[in-house]
Order: sequence, then structure tokens, then C-alpha cells
Amino acid sequence: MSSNPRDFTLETSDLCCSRGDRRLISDLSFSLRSGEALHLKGHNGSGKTTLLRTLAGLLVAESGEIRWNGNNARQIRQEFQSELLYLGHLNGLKGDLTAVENLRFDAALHGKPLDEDRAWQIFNSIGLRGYEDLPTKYLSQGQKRRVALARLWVSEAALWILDEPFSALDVDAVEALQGVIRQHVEHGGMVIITTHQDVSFTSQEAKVLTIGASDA
Amino acid sequence: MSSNPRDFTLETSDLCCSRGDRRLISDLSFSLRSGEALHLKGHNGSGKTTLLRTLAGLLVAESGEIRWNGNNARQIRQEFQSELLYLGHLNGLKGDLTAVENLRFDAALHGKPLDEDRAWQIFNSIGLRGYEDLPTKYLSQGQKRRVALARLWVSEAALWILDEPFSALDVDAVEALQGVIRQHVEHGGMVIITTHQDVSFTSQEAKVLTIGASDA
Amino acid sequence: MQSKLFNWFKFSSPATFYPLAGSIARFSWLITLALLAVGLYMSFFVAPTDYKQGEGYRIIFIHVPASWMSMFTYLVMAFWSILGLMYNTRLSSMMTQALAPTGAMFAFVSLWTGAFWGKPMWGTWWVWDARITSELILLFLYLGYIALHGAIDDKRRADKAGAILILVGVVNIPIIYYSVEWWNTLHQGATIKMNDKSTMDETMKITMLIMTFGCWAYTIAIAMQRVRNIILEREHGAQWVRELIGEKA
Amino acid sequence: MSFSEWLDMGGYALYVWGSFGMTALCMIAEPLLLNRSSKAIRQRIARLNRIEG
Amino acid sequence: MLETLLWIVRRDVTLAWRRRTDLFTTLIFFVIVIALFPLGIGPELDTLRLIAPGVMWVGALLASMLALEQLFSADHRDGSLEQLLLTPQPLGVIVLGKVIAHWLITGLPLVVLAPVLGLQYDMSAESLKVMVIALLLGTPTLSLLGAIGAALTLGLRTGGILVALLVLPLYIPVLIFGAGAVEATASGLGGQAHLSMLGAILLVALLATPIATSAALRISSE
Amino acid sequence: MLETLLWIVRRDVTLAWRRRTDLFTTLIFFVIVIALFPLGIGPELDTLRLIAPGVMWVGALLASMLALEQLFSADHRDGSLEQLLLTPQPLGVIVLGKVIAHWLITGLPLVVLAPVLGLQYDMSAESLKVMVIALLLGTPTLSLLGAIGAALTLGLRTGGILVALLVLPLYIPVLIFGAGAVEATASGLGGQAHLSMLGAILLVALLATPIATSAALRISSE
Ligand code: HEM
Ligand SMILES: Nc1ncnc2c1ncn2[C@@H]1O[C@H](COP(=O)(O)OP(=O)(O)OP(=O)(O)O)[C@@H](O)[C@H]1O
Ligand SMILES: Nc1ncnc2c1ncn2[C@@H]1O[C@H](COP(=O)(O)OP(=O)(O)OP(=O)(O)O)[C@@H](O)[C@H]1O
Ligand SMILES: [Mg+2]
Ligand SMILES: [Mg+2]
Repeated sequence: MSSNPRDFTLETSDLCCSRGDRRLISDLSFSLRSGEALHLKGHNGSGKTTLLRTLAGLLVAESGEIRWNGNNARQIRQEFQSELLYLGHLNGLKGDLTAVENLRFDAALHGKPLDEDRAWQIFNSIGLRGYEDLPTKYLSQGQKRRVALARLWVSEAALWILDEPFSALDVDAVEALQGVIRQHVEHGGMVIITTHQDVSFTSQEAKVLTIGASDA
Repeated sequence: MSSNPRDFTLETSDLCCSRGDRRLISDLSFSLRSGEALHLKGHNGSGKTTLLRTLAGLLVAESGEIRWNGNNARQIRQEFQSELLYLGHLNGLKGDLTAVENLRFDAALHGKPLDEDRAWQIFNSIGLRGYEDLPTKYLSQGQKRRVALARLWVSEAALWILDEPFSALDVDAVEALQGVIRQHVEHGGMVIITTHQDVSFTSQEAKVLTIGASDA
Repeated sequence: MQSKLFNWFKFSSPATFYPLAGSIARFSWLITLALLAVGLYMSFFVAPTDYKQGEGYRIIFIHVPASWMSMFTYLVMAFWSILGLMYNTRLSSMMTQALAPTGAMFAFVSLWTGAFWGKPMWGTWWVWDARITSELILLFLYLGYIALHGAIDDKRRADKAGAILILVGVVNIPIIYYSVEWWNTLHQGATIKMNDKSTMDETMKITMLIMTFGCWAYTIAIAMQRVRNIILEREHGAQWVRELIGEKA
Repeated sequence: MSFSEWLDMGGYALYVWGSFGMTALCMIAEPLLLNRSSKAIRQRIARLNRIEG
Repeated sequence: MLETLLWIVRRDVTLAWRRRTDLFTTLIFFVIVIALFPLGIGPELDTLRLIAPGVMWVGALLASMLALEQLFSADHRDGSLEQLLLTPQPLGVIVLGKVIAHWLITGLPLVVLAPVLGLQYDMSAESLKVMVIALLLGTPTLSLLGAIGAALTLGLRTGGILVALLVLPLYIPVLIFGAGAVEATASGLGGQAHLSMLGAILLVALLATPIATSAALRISSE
Repeated sequence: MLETLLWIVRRDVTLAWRRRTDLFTTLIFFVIVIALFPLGIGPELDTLRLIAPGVMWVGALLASMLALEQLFSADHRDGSLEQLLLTPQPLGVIVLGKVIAHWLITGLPLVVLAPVLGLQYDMSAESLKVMVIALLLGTPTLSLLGAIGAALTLGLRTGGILVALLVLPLYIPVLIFGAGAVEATASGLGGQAHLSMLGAILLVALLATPIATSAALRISSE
């Protein structure tokens, strides 16, 4: 689409999503380009998670289209997924593997193997020194969340989709996370995020999209 | 201990808790009486959940004692548990039962059967109108949390132990929850709570207990 | 081309198919009643007594149609499953779902009547013969489909999962069938074989055919009626359903 | 041939009527059950209609 | 106490009823296992009659063992087990209620179906009768014993299969007396003694196992 | 592609190694099932030799079916399956990797142990040899076919037992040819034809099932 290879666009047109027989999102069209952040707002149950999972390709939209660089994202699934990082309510950690192993397997499967020293370094910098080679099932809720979020520090994906990343984190961790998101956006990444907490994560204003406003 | 039957005390003396081979809490002594709230603070992984579960009797302390009205809480387990309400990270809901059924079975097993109308009324008042007789697995994360918290509205227990009750809730729900906690304390209840969010839940100052301050 | 496609999709929409299914069902019920009445009359009063098996052989008039029906229904379900997976049409998945209980019912009837036949003829309710065993497996496949479809609450997911199961099962059927040759099977003793029809009386053959068509008509009628239920259940939020029921309630 | 003779089916009564009986049971029960569930579905939709206007 | 028991039974039966397929799957598993043997062994009725009681009981053992997974693990995973542990009711009663419900859901249907399957193995009417009585006395014991194993393995990733390891050895006496009762009948000795033994085991299990299971639950939920 | 496959195999084998008991439990379940039969049936060697291949194969079927639960459900529950679905790798390769690892963990040990157990049933050396070859060809097919069932039932509360209902009918051809090979050898006919058939089924399964499993996984994680 553009001459700069790190210049991406994500667009939706007339997207409709349902859960059960409830239509949650109807005719949603928006577009997002490199260097922009989107803050998704809405009450509990308004359909934020549903929308994020649909954008990531885990759910099938009822109608409408999601386009990545102008192509239907489902048709260029591998290309799209190699630029995508999704973090949902679940951490996606194996409790029997250590934090370092979790991160390294994940990186390898994304085609970007990570050496062990680098992994230790990252955990050190996000406040998990001393917990790197403990099976993650022995970590506290907040510590597990930190391990899951460590993916952001190694990711080279352009599009980050984050569903309530701040939950369970203490003040220090929230700050570190804000930092890495801000940096990603400034370096031409895209972020789509939901959170009920009152935090900022970009230097300029983020786009805001509110869904289901009439509800609850 | 006291003439008023709704006048309770919870004390710990020299409580030590470990997880794995990490000593998390050492020689903790505090006491709490009716009408007081305790806000437990600490970094991720400092041992808050461990302490709360120990107080509730789900974990066994390494040493030290927990006393309820002067008696060892483990020895008067049934008496203690009939005055206890614990809400942890997990919601404790059956996904196949509806919100109303979940609440009613829970109340019945606490020996305080609840009639169906009352249950509907409660869900109505906490913003779940229309979702009362949907199996709870179809609810969003925040909605599930609300159903779990509905226990607070029917509880006659004196001691509430709440582990991050505000997580996943939107602004309205946070407010409602603050309200019910405040009321409970004002009516002579006790609350022990953890949260990383910056919220207040008592009219006067709550006691604050910070653990593992040197960590992280 | 354009208009042809249009017609196709018109009837593949549940809203238009619903009344059509009603008409088909009513028509099929009439045929069913007629055929079964004639067939039963012939089974008991026209077809002659078998020289070897006496009156007991009359079980054949339901045993054989039921066996055929149970296998044929599975193939039809496989057809609808392919359609459902390829074109994602809701109606074809609904048809698969609507056929399953009836197919299972006939598989059961085949086994039951077979057992009630085997007892007087072979002296046992059951043998682990390849043909009988494969019918049992067919019943399991039906039940597996029903259980899987029932266990999944999201019906769109249930449709797709069920379709995959049905198609995987289809592959299994011929394998089981040919395994007879390797498998140490108990042969069907001194009984009439399925293929040498020449020994069979002409009226018997006709009666069996009539009964078979009766079962076909029955299956169509039931499936249409059940698909109507399924449509109502799944589309209960749709405007046309609301209006339809509103009139009658 | 008398009626009772016919019923006897040449000594095969149990087997013949056992088979036909079970088949009849199945083929009669199925439409009846179907009708019942059809009514239940209609009632539920009608109730939804009333509630949601 | 009785009221608590009834509430628990009601809760679990309601849950099972919501998921009606649960009621059938244990049963169908049982049927399939019984049907697999002739396929592997060959269809000679003489052999089959010989092994029928053994196959039937092994099938019942396996089905009831597999069903154990449903007993506590769902409650554990979603946190409702914590809540049950913290109700002001004796834990033994809660456990007993859950086991009773579990037997009603998974054990009873199996007992009802067993004679039909016995026919396929050419068992005699007398043998069938004894087998049903034996199963009626034996399967509740299986549920009670199994509950201990289910509680001990709670939350372990290996759950399903580890429970087999713990529980199957405990099941062996039931298997021996249960299959023995049928065999004794078939050989004309009469299964009375075996049946009394099964009854005695059931009584002991009824009294003793809820305590062991409760203790195991407390440990597993630490 | 091959690299992805190896990473996945490595990941799952590491996980299993962390939980070494996993390696043994399938095996021990197999041993217990095989050991239960003489208890239920009686110790006559003639009967036992007759039923040995059937019992052995039914044991292998059940063990491999039970082990299926470990294939995807842990990944599903903790969210790592989502992450696997979103990696930029072909899903079929990921599935194949997981199935291979699963077979290495649960299938292979069983093949190794089978001859030892066969001795207890008084099987001849020739029969034992054929049985091992048959198991070596048959058990991977069981894992491949089972993966479809495991994927279809993912996240359903009935999981464990529903999978039995779906998968066991699919296993039957393997059972028939597998047990048939041993029986044919024992009766002097030679098991060659049966073994070739098992090999052919394995090849087809290797090519076709990863696709079906991938489709099922995408559906189940909606
Ligand atoms: C795959 C399932 C089955 C199929 C396709 C099937 C099909 C048939 C057919 C077509 C015939 C009629 C042969 C003819 O034309 O003369 C027949 C006969 C018979 N079947 Fe079945 N059947 C099945 C299952 C069973 C079962 C489960 C039993 C008993 C347990 C059974 C017992 C018999 C007997 C006794 C006959 C009569 C043979 C004779 O003519 O003497 N069948 N079956
Ligand atoms: N089952 C366990 N076995 C061993 N260690 C554990 C276990 N659970 C937790 N831990 C360790 O105990 C410590 C405290 O955990 P805990 O869950 O109490 O922390 P927390 O204060 O609640 O943290 P958070 O704010 O993240 O919820 C952590 O360092 C963790 O690694
Ligand atoms: N599997 C499902 N089947 C049917 N309905 C569902 C399912 N999951 C969610 N829903 C419904 O979809 C709606 C939106 O859910 P979703 O999880 O997207 O909300 P959300 O905006 O993320 O809320 P929260 O802030 O509480 O996380 C809810 O009303 C819920 O009841
Ligand atoms: Mg959400
Ligand atoms: Mg915590």
C-alpha cells in the first residue's frame, strides 16, 4: 500500500458481531494507521472482548469485513498474524514452564527465536528478578500477568490488541506497561486496548471508540 | 467477649505464612473489630492473597494463631465460617446455572435460603436486569464478577474478605460496590480487602496494612 | 445465472423455507399413511407364509426398510454437512440436525427387529457378526453426533463441529464394511442372503418396497417438521418469527 | 384363519409383535414428542413477545 | 444436615440436567466398552459367555472411574469448591451429597442398562438377576471410593489418568466379589455370600469414605 | 515448517517431562486394565491366551483415549491455545507436532511394555512380535484420530467422556485389524495382510486428520 514497509492500516467496514442471539456491534467502520492508538470503551458486557477477538480472527464476524493493508484479513491470515499480538483475559502461560521458557517458546512459534540471556534481561527489567526460573504456576496473579505481558517487550508485531492489560497489576507495573505501549506507538506501531482503569498510554490523545453506550 | 452479639473481633498473633520455601509473612499481629475495615497493600507477589486465604482458613499458617472472638478460628470452624464471606480471584459461579440459581444455591448452603423474587430484585439493582436467567457462562467478564459480588448484597456474615473485588468492573459497578462495603462497615461489619486500584470504601479512614514493602 | 442463484438462496433462507417445509410435511404425512397402510396390510394378509421360517419372517418387512433407511439417512446428513461447511448456509446444518434423531431411531429399530428375528432363527438375540456390528457403530455415530451437538451451546459452533464429525464418520463406514473379509466373522448360518433375491417371492419383494417407500416418506415428513421446530428455536429473535407466533398466541 | 390364530403368528407372536410393536411405538412417539416440543417452543416465543413487547 | 444434603443433591442434579448429555455419555461409554471386546476377541458365544461377568464389571469400573472427573474438578476450577468449603456446614455432608448425586447421574443408569448388554453375551436369566443386584450394591461403593481419588488428584494436570491409578486398586475387591457373585451363580453355587460381602463393603464405605474425602479436599484446595 | 514442528514437539515433550508422572500414568492404566481381567474372569491360561490379543488392544484403545484429554484441553484452559492459533504458522503443522509429541509420550511407552504383559497371558513369541509391530503401526493412528475428537469437544464440560463416545467408534477398524493380525498369526495364517492394512490406514490418517483437527480447533475456540 505504502512505500514504507512498516506502514500499515487496519480497517473495518460494516462489521456486525453477535453473541448468542444478541447483536452486540452493528455496522462498525473505523480505520487505524501506524502510530495510532485506539481506546475501546464501554460498560461491562457491551461487547469489547467480542470485538477484540473478532479483530484478532478468533471469532468470525456475522457480516462485514476486516481489512489489513487493504486485503481481507481472513484471506491473508498468516501475513496478518505475523504482524499481530493479542493478549486476552487469559494469560496463555503454561504453569509447568518457567517464565523464561514460556517467553522463549512463544517467541519461537512466532518465528523470532529469542536467546536465553535476553529473556532473563527482560524479566529483570519488569520486576520479576528471582522469579525467572520458577514454574509460573507458583507466581501470584499479578506476577503471572507480568510474565504474559513480557511478550510486549520482545514483540516485533505492528498491531497490539490488549484486553484489559492493566488488571491485577500494581502501580509500578502499570507504569512500566504504559511506557512500553507509548514507545510502541511512537515507533509507528498500532494499539487497540480496553481498560476500565483510568490510565493514559500515549503522548498525544488516543482515538476513543465507545460501544453500546445506550446499554446498562 | 462483648454483650452485643454482633460485636466481633478478629486477631492474629505472630502469624507466619510461606509459599514454596519463601517466607512471605512473618510474625504478623493485628486485630480488627466490628465497624473497622482493613486495606491490605503490597506489590504483586508480596503475599496478599496468601494472607487472605490463610485468614479464611483455606491455607494453614506455618505458625501463629488466628483468633475469632478470642477462640482459635480453626477450632470453632463452623461458628467462624457462618460469620465469614470470602471472595477470591475466582468467581465461584457455575457456568451452567443462571445468576439467580447461583445466588440461591449459595445462600441456601450458607443456611440462609433466599426467595426467588428477592434474588431478581438484587440483580436488578446491580445492573444485571435482563441477564438474571441466562446461564452465567454467557456473561462477560465484568458481568460474571457482578454476579459473584451479588453475594455481598444478601450476606449476613460479619467478616468480609475480598481479594481484588474491583477488578474487571466498570465505573458504575465500582461505585455500587463501594457503597455496599461502606454500608456494611457502618452497620458494624468488618472488611478486609486488597486492591491495586485507587478507591475508597469507608467514610472514615480504613486501617492500612502493607506487607512485603522491601520487595520489588 | 444470476436469477438461478437468486432462487437458490431464496429457499435456503429459513424464513422462506419455513412455510414450504410445512407443506412438504403435510404432503409427506399423507403419503406415509397411505403407503404404510397398504404395506402393513400386504405384510400380514397378502404376502404368503415362508416355507422355511413360517410367519416369523414377516419381520423382514420392517427390518430391511429400517436398515436401509438408517444408512441412507447418514449419507444424506453427510451431504448436507458438506454443503453446510462449504457454503455456510444455516439451513443445510439445520437439515443435518433434523435428520439425526430419525436416523438413530431407524438404526435402533434395525437392531431391535434384527434381534427379535435372530432369537427364533439363530437361537440367540445377538451375534457379533460384521454386518450387525457395523449397524451398531452407525448407531453410535448418530448418538455421538446428537451428543456433540447437544453439548455445544453456541449453535453455529455446534453445526460446524457436528459436520466435521459426520464427515469423518463417513470415511469409517466403508472401512468397517470391507473389514468383514479380514475379520474372523461368524457367518449368517442357514439364512437367506441379502443378494440372492431370486429365491424371494414376488409379492414379498413388492411389499418390502412399499414399506421402504413408506419409511422414506415418514423420514421426510418428520425431518421437515423437526426442521420447522429448529428454525423457530434458532430464529426466535427474528421479526418474522415474532409476527408469526404473535398471530397464533 | 381366525383372529387369534393370526395373532399367534404361527408361534412367532412374541417376535413378530415385539418387532412391529417397538417399531410402531417409535414411529408414533416421535411425531408426538415433536409436537410437544413444537408447542413448548411456540409458547416460549409468545412469552418473549409479551415481555419485550 | 439433611437439608444441606438435599440442597447439594438438588444442585448437582440440576446441573447434570442442564447438560442432559452427561446422563447418556457414561452409559454409552459403558456400552461401547462392552461392545469392543467381541470385536477384539471374536464372536464365539461360548468364549463370550465365559468372560461376560468379568467384562461387564471391568466396564462398570472404567465407566464409573471416568465419570469421577466430573465430581469435583469443575467446582475446583471455577472456585465454587472454595465456597463450598467455607459454608458453615459439615464438609462430610456436602461430600456425601455430591457423591449421591453423582451416583444417581452416572451409576444408576448403568445398573439399569446392564441386563440388556448381558443378553448380548448370552447370559442366563438367573445370572442377569444376580448381576443387577451386585451392581446395585457395588456401584455406589465405586462412587464413594472414587471420590477419595478424585479429591486427592484435584487440580493436578494429570488428573484424569492419575485418578485411575489411585482408584482402580481400591476397586479390586468390589470387582472380585461382584464378578464372583455372577460366576458363582452361573456355576450353580449361588452368589449369596458374595452379595452379602458387597453389602457390607458398601456400609463401611458409606460411613468411612466421606471423612477421608473431606480431608483430601481440604488438602487439595490449599 | 519443520522448525515449527520441532519447536512444538520440544515444547510438549518438555512439559510432559516436567510432569514425569504423566509418562507413567498412561502406562500404568494400561497395565491395570490388562491385570484386571484375570481377576474378573479367572486364571485359566487357555481362556487367557484366547482373549489376550483382544484384551491387549482394548487396553491400548482405552489408554490412548484417556490420554487424549491432555492433548489440547490444558492449552485451551490457560489460553495458550489462542496464542498458538494466532502464530503465523500453518495450523496443520502445529496440530501434527502436538500429536507426534503426544504419541511419543503416551503411545510409545505402551508399545514397549506390551510384550511384557503379553507374556503374562501366555502368548507365543511369534504372536508377541506381530503384536508389537501392529501396535507400532496402530497407536499413532489412534492418536491422530483421537485428536479430532479432542478438538471437537474442547471446552465442553462433558469433555472427557463425550470424547470416548466420538472417538471409540472411529478406533474400531484399528482394533479389528490390530487384534486380527495377532489372531491370524496365532492360528498360523500370518498377519501380513492385516499389518499392511494398518500401515495404509496410518498413512491416510497422517495426511487427512491434521486438516480435520485444525478445522475443529478453530471452531472450538470461537
Ligand atoms: C447393518 C445392519 C443390518 C442390515 C443392513 C441388515 C439387512 C438385512 C437384509 C437386507 C436382510 C434381508 C436379506 C434378504 O433380502 O433376504 C436381512 C435379513 C436378516 N437380518 Fe438383518 N440387517 C441388519 C442387522 C441385523 C441385525 C442386528 C440382526 C439380528 C440381531 C439381523 C438379523 C437378520 C436376520 C435373522 C435376517 C434373516 C435372514 C434370513 O433371511 O434368514 N440383521 N438383514
Ligand atoms: N501454590 C504456590 N506455591 C508456591 N508459591 C506460591 C504459590 N502461590 C503463590 N506463591 C508465591 O507466593 C507469593 C505471594 O503470592 P500471592 O498470590 O499471595 O501474592 P499477592 O500479594 O496476592 O500478589 P498479586 O497482587 O499479584 O495478586 C508469590 O511470590 C508467589 O510466587
Ligand atoms: N460465549 C458466549 N455466548 C453467548 N453470549 C456471550 C458469550 N460470551 C459473551 N456473551 C455476551 O456478550 C456480551 C458481551 O460480552 P463481552 O465479553 O464482549 O463484553 P465486554 O465488553 O468485554 O465486557 P467486560 O467489560 O465485562 O469484559 C455479554 O452481554 C455477554 O452476555
Ligand atoms: Mg471483556
Ligand atoms: Mg493476589
